[in-house]
Amino acid sequence: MRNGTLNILIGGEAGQGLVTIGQLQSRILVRSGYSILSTQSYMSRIRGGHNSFSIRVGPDGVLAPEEMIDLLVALDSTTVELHRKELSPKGVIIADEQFELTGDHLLEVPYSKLGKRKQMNVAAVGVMNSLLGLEQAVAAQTIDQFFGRKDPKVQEDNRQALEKSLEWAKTIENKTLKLAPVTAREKMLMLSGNECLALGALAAGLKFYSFYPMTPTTGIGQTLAALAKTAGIIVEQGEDEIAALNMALGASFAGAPSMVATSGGGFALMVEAVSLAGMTETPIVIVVGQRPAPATGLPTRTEQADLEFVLHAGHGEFPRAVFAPGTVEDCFFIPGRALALAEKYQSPIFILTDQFVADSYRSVKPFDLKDLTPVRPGADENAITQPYRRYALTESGVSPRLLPGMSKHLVVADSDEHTEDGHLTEDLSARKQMVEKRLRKLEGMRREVIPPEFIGNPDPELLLVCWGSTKGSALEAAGDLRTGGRRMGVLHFTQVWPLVQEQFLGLLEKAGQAVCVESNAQGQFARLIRRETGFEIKRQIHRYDGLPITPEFILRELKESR
Amino acid sequence: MRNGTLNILIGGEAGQGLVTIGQLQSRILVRSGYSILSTQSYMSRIRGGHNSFSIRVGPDGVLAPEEMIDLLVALDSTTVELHRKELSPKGVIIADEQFELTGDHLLEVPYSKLGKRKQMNVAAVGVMNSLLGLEQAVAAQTIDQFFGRKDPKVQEDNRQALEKSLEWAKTIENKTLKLAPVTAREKMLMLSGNECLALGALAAGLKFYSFYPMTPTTGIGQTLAALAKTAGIIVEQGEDEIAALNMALGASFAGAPSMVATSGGGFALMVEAVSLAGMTETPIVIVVGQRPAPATGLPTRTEQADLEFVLHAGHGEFPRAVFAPGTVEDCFFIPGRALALAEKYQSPIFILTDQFVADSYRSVKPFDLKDLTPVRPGADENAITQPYRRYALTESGVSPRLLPGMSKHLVVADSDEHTEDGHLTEDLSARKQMVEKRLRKLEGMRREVIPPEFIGNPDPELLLVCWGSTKGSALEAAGDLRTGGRRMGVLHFTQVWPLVQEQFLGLLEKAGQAVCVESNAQGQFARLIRRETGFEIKRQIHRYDGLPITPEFILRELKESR
Amino acid sequence: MSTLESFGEYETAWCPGCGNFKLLEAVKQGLVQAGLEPRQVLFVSGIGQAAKAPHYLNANVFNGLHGRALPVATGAKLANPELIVIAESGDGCIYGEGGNHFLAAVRRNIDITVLVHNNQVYALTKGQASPTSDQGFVTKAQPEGVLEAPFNPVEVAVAMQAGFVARGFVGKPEHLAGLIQQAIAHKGFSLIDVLQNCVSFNKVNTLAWYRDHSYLLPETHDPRDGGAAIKVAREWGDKIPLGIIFRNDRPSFVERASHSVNLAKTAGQVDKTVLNAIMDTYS
Amino acid sequence: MSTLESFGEYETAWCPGCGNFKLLEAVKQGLVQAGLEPRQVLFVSGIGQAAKAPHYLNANVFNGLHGRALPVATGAKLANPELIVIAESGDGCIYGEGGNHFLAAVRRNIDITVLVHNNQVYALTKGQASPTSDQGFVTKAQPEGVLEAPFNPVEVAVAMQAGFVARGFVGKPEHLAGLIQQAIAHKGFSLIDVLQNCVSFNKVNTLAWYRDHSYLLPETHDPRDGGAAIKVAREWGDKIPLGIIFRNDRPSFVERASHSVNLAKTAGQVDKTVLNAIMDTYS
Ligand SMILES: Cc1ncc(C[n+]2csc(CCOP(=O)(O)OP(=O)(O)O)c2C)c(N)n1
Ligand SMILES: Cc1ncc(C[n+]2csc(CCOP(=O)(O)OP(=O)(O)O)c2C)c(N)n1
Ligand code: SF4
Ligand code: SF4
Ligand SMILES: [Mg+2]
Ligand SMILES: [Mg+2]
Repeated sequence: MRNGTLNILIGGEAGQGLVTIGQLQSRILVRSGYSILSTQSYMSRIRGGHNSFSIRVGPDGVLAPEEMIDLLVALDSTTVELHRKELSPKGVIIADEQFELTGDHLLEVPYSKLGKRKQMNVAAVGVMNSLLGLEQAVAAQTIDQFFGRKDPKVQEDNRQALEKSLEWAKTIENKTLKLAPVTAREKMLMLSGNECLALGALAAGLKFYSFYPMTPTTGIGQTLAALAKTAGIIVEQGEDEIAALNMALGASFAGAPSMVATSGGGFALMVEAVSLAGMTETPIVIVVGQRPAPATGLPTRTEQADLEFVLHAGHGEFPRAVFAPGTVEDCFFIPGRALALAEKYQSPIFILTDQFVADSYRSVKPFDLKDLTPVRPGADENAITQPYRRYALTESGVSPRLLPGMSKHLVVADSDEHTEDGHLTEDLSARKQMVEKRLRKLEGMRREVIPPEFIGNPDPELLLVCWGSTKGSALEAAGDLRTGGRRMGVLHFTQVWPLVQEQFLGLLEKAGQAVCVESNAQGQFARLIRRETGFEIKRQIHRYDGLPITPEFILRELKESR
Repeated sequence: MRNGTLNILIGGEAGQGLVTIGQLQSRILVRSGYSILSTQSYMSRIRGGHNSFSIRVGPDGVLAPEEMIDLLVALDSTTVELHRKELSPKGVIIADEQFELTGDHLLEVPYSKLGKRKQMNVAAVGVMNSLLGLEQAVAAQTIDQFFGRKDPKVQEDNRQALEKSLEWAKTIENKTLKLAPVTAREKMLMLSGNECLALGALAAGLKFYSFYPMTPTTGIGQTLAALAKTAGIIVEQGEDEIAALNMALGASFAGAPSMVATSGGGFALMVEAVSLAGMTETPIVIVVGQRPAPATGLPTRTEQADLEFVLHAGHGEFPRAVFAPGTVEDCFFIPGRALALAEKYQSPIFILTDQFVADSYRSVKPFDLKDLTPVRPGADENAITQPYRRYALTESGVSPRLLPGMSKHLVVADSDEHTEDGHLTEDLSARKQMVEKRLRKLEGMRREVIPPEFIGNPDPELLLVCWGSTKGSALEAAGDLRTGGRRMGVLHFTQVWPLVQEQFLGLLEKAGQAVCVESNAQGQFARLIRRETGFEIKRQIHRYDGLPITPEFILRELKESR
Repeated sequence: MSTLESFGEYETAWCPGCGNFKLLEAVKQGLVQAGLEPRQVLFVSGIGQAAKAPHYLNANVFNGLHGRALPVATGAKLANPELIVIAESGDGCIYGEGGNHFLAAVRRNIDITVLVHNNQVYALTKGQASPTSDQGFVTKAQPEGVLEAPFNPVEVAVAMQAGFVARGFVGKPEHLAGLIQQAIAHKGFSLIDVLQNCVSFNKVNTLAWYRDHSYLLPETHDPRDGGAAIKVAREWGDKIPLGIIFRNDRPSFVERASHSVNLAKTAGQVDKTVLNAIMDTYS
Repeated sequence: MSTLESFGEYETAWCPGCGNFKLLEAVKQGLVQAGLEPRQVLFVSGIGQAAKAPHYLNANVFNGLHGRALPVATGAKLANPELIVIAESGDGCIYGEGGNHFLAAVRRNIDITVLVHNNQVYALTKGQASPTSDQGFVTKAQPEGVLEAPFNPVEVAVAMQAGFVARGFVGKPEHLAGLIQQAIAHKGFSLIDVLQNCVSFNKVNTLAWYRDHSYLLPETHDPRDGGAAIKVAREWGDKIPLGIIFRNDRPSFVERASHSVNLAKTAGQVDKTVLNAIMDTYS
C-alpha cells in the first residue's frame, strides 16, 4: 500500500486463466475510474509452472509496479507458498477452501458453491470486487462484454457466479482493502505497451507491418493483424526475421510506411538489412522488445541489455535514432515520431522496449487524434530537378525520395556504393561524398531529439539517471526519498540516440551525485554517456535477474551500495 | 623512393594477369633477399575495369604502402592516364610500344617481339628485373616454378621470353631504379595476411573451418581447403553465414578447435550465433575482414568501420576479446592466441582484419614452429568432481568443459538460461548467478591482454594512436616527422578489447597531443577509449574512401587539420 | 509502346563472352513483348554478377543484399500490386543464401517473376561451388570436388506446385524472351531458371555444354499435367529440358487475401472515424 | 545394454495431453532398440516446445537457436563421426526459420537423423501459423486464415532424393520407435516428420484428426521405388501416409569425402613435419 495504492497479485499455473482474471479485473478498475498498472510475469511454457498477473491500483496515477502484495489471489497453493512472504501486514490471501491451507491472512473461498468450474474466474473477480468496494454494475457489464454475448447459457452462468460471489463476500469483514472513491470518473482506455505501439503506429499512418513471432513483441503483430482489414493495412508473417525486415524494406521502398518488431535474437538476424536500410536510405521503424539474453535466455522476462547492440548493429557507418518509451503512453506517441523521422531522414529508426513495458497494462486518457498528421512517404514529383537523382548530394544529406511507378521518373536504389543516380560505382571520391552525405543526416536528427526529461529539485543531491521503462520506478523511488527529506532529481531519456550533451550535461555536473539505473549488468547507458560527454556516472544500479526494476529495488540498492 | 625503398605499380584491367605479374615479381624480390610489401587494389568485377598491384621494395623492412610510383608497369593505356600523376621525378613507365603513348618517362617495350602473347607476363617481369638489377637465375627459377613444369612447351616459351626481354632491357640506360644490394640473403617466406591467418590457425591446432565466400576473407578458406587433406582438417562451405557459424559451434562443441571468417555483411548474419557462443560458452574464433560498408558498399576495398559493430554484436551481455593484427606477421600469431583464449574462456574471440592487410603480401622470416603448443580442447575428465556440471559456478567464471561422447559424462549445453548442469531454468536467482559467472571471465581475459605497443620518443609532442592495419603507415609517418626534428610517438593496439587503461592512459596523458588515426568516418576507436577512460582524443585522422591509410595521407592530414 | 531502345544500352562490368549479355537482351525483349514501359517495372536483385543486370537497363531498381531479393520483391509487390516486380539474381543468391525465401515465395504464390542466372557457380567471388554445381565440380574452395548433390530448383518448385516453372537458356534468347513474357503475364509466382555460361569460372558447363545437353520441350509436353511435369523436372545432365515445365492457376497470394489495397496510393491517409472506433474498443 | 531407464524420466514443461509425451517415449524406445547408450548420442535442438524434448532424457545435448539445429548437428557430426547425432525440433524450427539448412542437409546427405515434431503450428509462441499449417488455418496472427500453401517436407525431401524419408505419428508410438531405430541405422540423412497433436493451439489437426486422416503404408510400398515414393509423398489431407516413404543408399557426405578424420580425437595434435613442409611452399 505504497503511496496510496493497493497491489493485487493473481498467481497460478499457466493455462489456469489468470490472465483472463487479471485483464477482467483491470478493466473493471479502469471503468470504475481508477488508475492501474498491471504487469505480467510468466514462464516460457503454455501450461503449468508459475505465472502471475499484478494489478497496482489507486485513485491517482500509478507510477510503477510494487513488490509488496495487499491482495493475493491464489489459483493454486504454490502461489501462496511463493508469495506469502511478500504479503503486506494487512494483506489478504484469497484461495479456494479446497486447498486446505493454514496460516494467517487467509480468506478461503468456497468456489465450488459459487458457480461451475468454468465460472471460477468470474467468482474470483466477484470476491475481489466486493473486497475493493467497487460498484457491481460495472463488473457485471464488463464481464458480459468480455466473454461476449454469443452463448446466452454461458452469460447466464457468469451472471449467477458474479452474484453468488458478491453475495458470499458481503459477509467478509474487511475494510482495509476498500479503495478510496475516485472524484471524477473520466472515460479511460486500458492498453498495454504492445497495443499502444500498434495503435500509435496505425494512427501515424503505418501501412505495412511484417514480423516473425517472438516474445515480447508478438502482441504488436497480433493487434495489427486483427485490425488489418478494417484499417486497410497489410500485416505479413515472414518466413524468418531476415525476410520480415527485407520485406518491410521492399514495401517501404514502394511507398508504404513500414515497421517490424522482434526481440534481441530475431533482431540479430535483421542486422544485415539494417545496414541495407542505411545504405539504400529506405525509411523503416524497427521495434526491439528486450528480454534477458544472451541467446534464448529467459524468453518471457525483462531486461535492458540490447542498447549497445542496437546502437551499433549493422556493418559500416550510417545514421540512426533510438527511442526508448518510458511509459505505456509513450508507446503510443513514439511510433508516430519514429515513422516521421524515418521518412524524413530515410533511415532506420529504432524503438527499444522491453517485456515489462510491452506486457504492462495501464489506464490512459483517450489520445487526442485530431491533430495527427499521418506520415506521407516520398517527395513531391513536381519539385524534382531534372534529371532525377535518388541520391542527390544535398546540404542536409537528405535526397528527394520518389516512389517506383508513382511518377514519371525511374527510381534506382543500391546496396553497393553508388553515384547520385543510384547506380553502383567504384569511384572512390564519390564514395567519400556519399559517406559524408549520409552522415550529415545525423545533424538534422540531432536537432530533433526529444530532450531528456528532468523532474525534481532543481539542485538535487541525488540524481537518478534512467532510460526507457525504468522511468516510473525511478520517479517513485525519488518521490519517496524526497518525502524523506532529500533533494532528489530524476533525469529520464525517452530518446537515447543521438545524445545532445547540451541538453543534460549541466544537470549531471550540477547534481551532488548521479546514479544510473538500468536493467542490465554492465551499465550500458552510463558507458554511452561517458563516451559522448566524458562524464562518468560512477554510481550505478543494475538489475539483470529478469524482473523489472521496482521502486523498492532502487531504494534497497541505494541503501546498500552507497 | 621514400626511405630507401622503391615503389612499383602494375596496372591494368581485371583478367589481364596483373596479379600473376605482381606475385611473380614479388616472389623474385623476396628470393633475391629484399623486403617487400605488396598491396592489391581491385574492382568488384572479373574482367575489365582498372586494377593495380603495388610492390614496395627495399633492402630493409618496408613498413607501409607508398603513394608515389617509381616504376609503373602499364598493361593498358588507362593505367598510364590514371597513374601518371603519381610518378616520382625519376620514375619510369613501362608500356607496350603498341599503345603509342606520348610524354615523358616512357619506356616502350616491343612485347610482340619478346615472346608470344601468352608470355607477355614473363616479358614484363624480365624487363623489370633488368631495371631493378636483379640476378637472372632467381627470376628464371621462380618463373619455372610458378607456372609449373607440366608443359615443357610452355616452360620453353617462358624461358625464351625471359631471356629475350632481359636481352632487350640490357640496352636501357637507367640506373635510378637499380636496387641497392642486400647484405645477408636469408631464407624468407612471402605471405599475405589471409595466408598467414590460415597457416597460423593450422599451426595452432585449428581442426574445423567453415565459411561462406566473401571478400576479403575468401582466401583464408581457399588456403585451408587446399591443405585440408594434407593437414587432416575439415573445411566446409556453408549454405549461408548462419550455417557457417552454427556449424563451427557444433564442431567446437564436439571437440574440434574451430574458426570462421567473413566480412561485415556476412558477419551481420552470424550475430545471433555469436550470442549463442556466449551463452553456451562454446569456444570459437571469428575473423571479420573489414571492407567499406554499409551494406554491399565497396566489396573489394578497405576500411576499419566495423569495430563498434563487432564489439557489441549479439544480444545480451557476455565476454569477448577482439584482436586487430597490425601486420601480416601478426596474422600468423594472432590466430593461435585467439584459439587458445577461445578455449580457455569458452567464448567468442574476434580477429578484425581488413582488405588491406588480408590481401597484402610481405616478406617474412620463417616462423619458429618449435615451441608451438596446439590448442587442446576440453577439460581433463579425471579432474571432474561428481556430478559433472557443465556450467559449474567457479571463481574464475570458467567451468569444466567436457566433450560429448569423449568421457563417461553427459554434456548438456543450452541457449536458454540454465542451471549448472546445463538444463534450462526459469529460476531467477540462478539467472543472476549465471550472468555474473559469465561476466567474471572478462576479468581473466583482461589479465591476458596484449598491451598496446609504444614506439618512439618517451616524451612525445605528437602521439599517433592507431589499431590494426594502420600500424605501418603510422610508424613511417612518425619516423619521417622524427627525422624532421619532432618528438614523435606511436601507440598501436593489436588487441582492441578488453582495454586495460593502466597500460596506456598515462601515455595518452603525457603526450603533447594525441592524434587517433583510423580508416573510418566516426573515430570509433577514439570513442571507445573515451568510453573506457574518459580521455578524449580530440584530434583525429579519418579515411573512408576505400583506400588504405598511407604515411603520406597521415602527413598531409597532419599538415592540414592542425 | 516501348521498344528495345526504351530500355537503354549501358556499359557493363561483365566478361566478354559471358552468357549474361544474351540474358540481358532477352529480358529487354521480353519486356517489350509484354508491352511494358520502364516505369511500370521494378527489378529487385541481390548481389553477384547476375545481380548487376538491372543496373544495365532502364527501369525501377532495388539492388539489395546477397540472397534477399525475394523478400524485398514480395514486400514491394504487396505494397503496390500494380508494379510488375521481377526478382533477378544468381543461383547462389536465390537458391543458396536465399534458399529459405525461395521456399516461402513458392508457398506464398506471390505474383512476381523470378529470373535466375544459373551458371552453377559463385562467379563474383571468383568461383566457389553454388547449390546447383554438379557433384565433383572442382573449385579452389572445393579442391576435391563438390560432395553435395546439386539442387534442382525446377524439380523442387514443381514438387511444391509453384504457379509457373520454366527453364531458359542464354543460347536461345528468343525462346527465353518468350518465357519471360509469359512469366510476367502469369498471375502468381513464376520461376525461370536460366542456363547461363560463365566463361571465367565454369569451364565444365560451358555454352557448348549447355547447348549439347539441353533440348526444347516438345509441343506435346503439357505443363498442366503435374505427373508429366515432375518427371520432366527431374531431368538433368544429358537431357536438360527447356521451356515451360509446369504451370497451374491457383490464385495468387494477393487474389486470396481478404482485402486488397495499394498501400503506395493510400499512404498518407488515415480514416479518423475508423481509428476512433478502434480506440473505443479499448475503453 | 541400455534400457528405457537408462534414458531417465524427467518432469516436463508440456501441457497434459500433448503429443510430445508419446514422442519422447518413442525416442527412448527407438534408442533402446538401436542398442545405444546415452553417452553415444548427441541431441541437437532448436527452440520451441519440441526443442525442449532433449532436456527430458539422458544424453548429450546441444540446445541451440530457433531454426539452427541442423548446422550445429552437421558440424558436430563432421567433427566426431562416431557420435550418433539426432536433430530434434519443431516444424517451425526446421522447416520455417531453418528452411535453408533443411535443403542443405538433404543435399549434403550428412549422416544425422532429423526428428520433426510437426504440430502444424508455432506452439511456444502461442499459436501462429507454421510452414506446415493448412491453408485457411485461423490464428491470432492469421485471423483471416493462412493464405500460403502448406510445406510438405516429405514431398520436398523425396524430390531432392534424400536418403531416408519417413513419417510417424504420436498415436502410433511403437511404429514411430521402429522408424527412429531405422533412421539411426541409415547411413546418411534421415528425416522423420512426426504428426504431433498440440492440444493448446491446434484445434483442427487434433489427435483424432490425425488418426482419422492417416494410414500405415502397406508392405507393398517399396521405398526404393522413386516413382512410387513421390506419388505417396504428395498425399496429404484425407490420406496421410505413415511409414518409410523413400530411401536410397547414396553414400553419405562423410563417406564421399576424400579424407576422414575424427577431429575430436586428433585435436591437440599438429604434425610439425607436415606443417614445415607446408610453410616451405611459401618460400
Ligand atoms: C551476406 C553475403 N555473403 C556473401 C557475399 C559475397 N558474395 C557476393 S556475390 C556472391 C556469390 C554470387 O553467386 P551467384 O548468386 O551465383 O551470382 P554470380 O556471381 O554467379 O552471377 C557471394 C558469395 C555477400 N555479398 N553477402
Ligand atoms: C530467432 C528467433 N525467432 C523467433 C523466436 C521465437 N520462437 C520461439 S519458439 C518459436 C516457434 C516454435 O514453433 P515450432 O518450431 O513449430 O515448435 P513448437 O513450439 O510448435 O513445438 C518461435 C517463433 C526465437 N526464439 N528465435
Ligand atoms: S565471371 Fe562469369 S558470370 Fe561473371 S561476368 Fe564473367 S563470365 Fe559472366
Ligand atoms: S502448447 Fe501444444 S505443443 Fe506445446 S506442450 Fe502444449 S500441447 Fe504440446
Ligand atoms: Mg552464379
Ligand atoms: Mg510446431
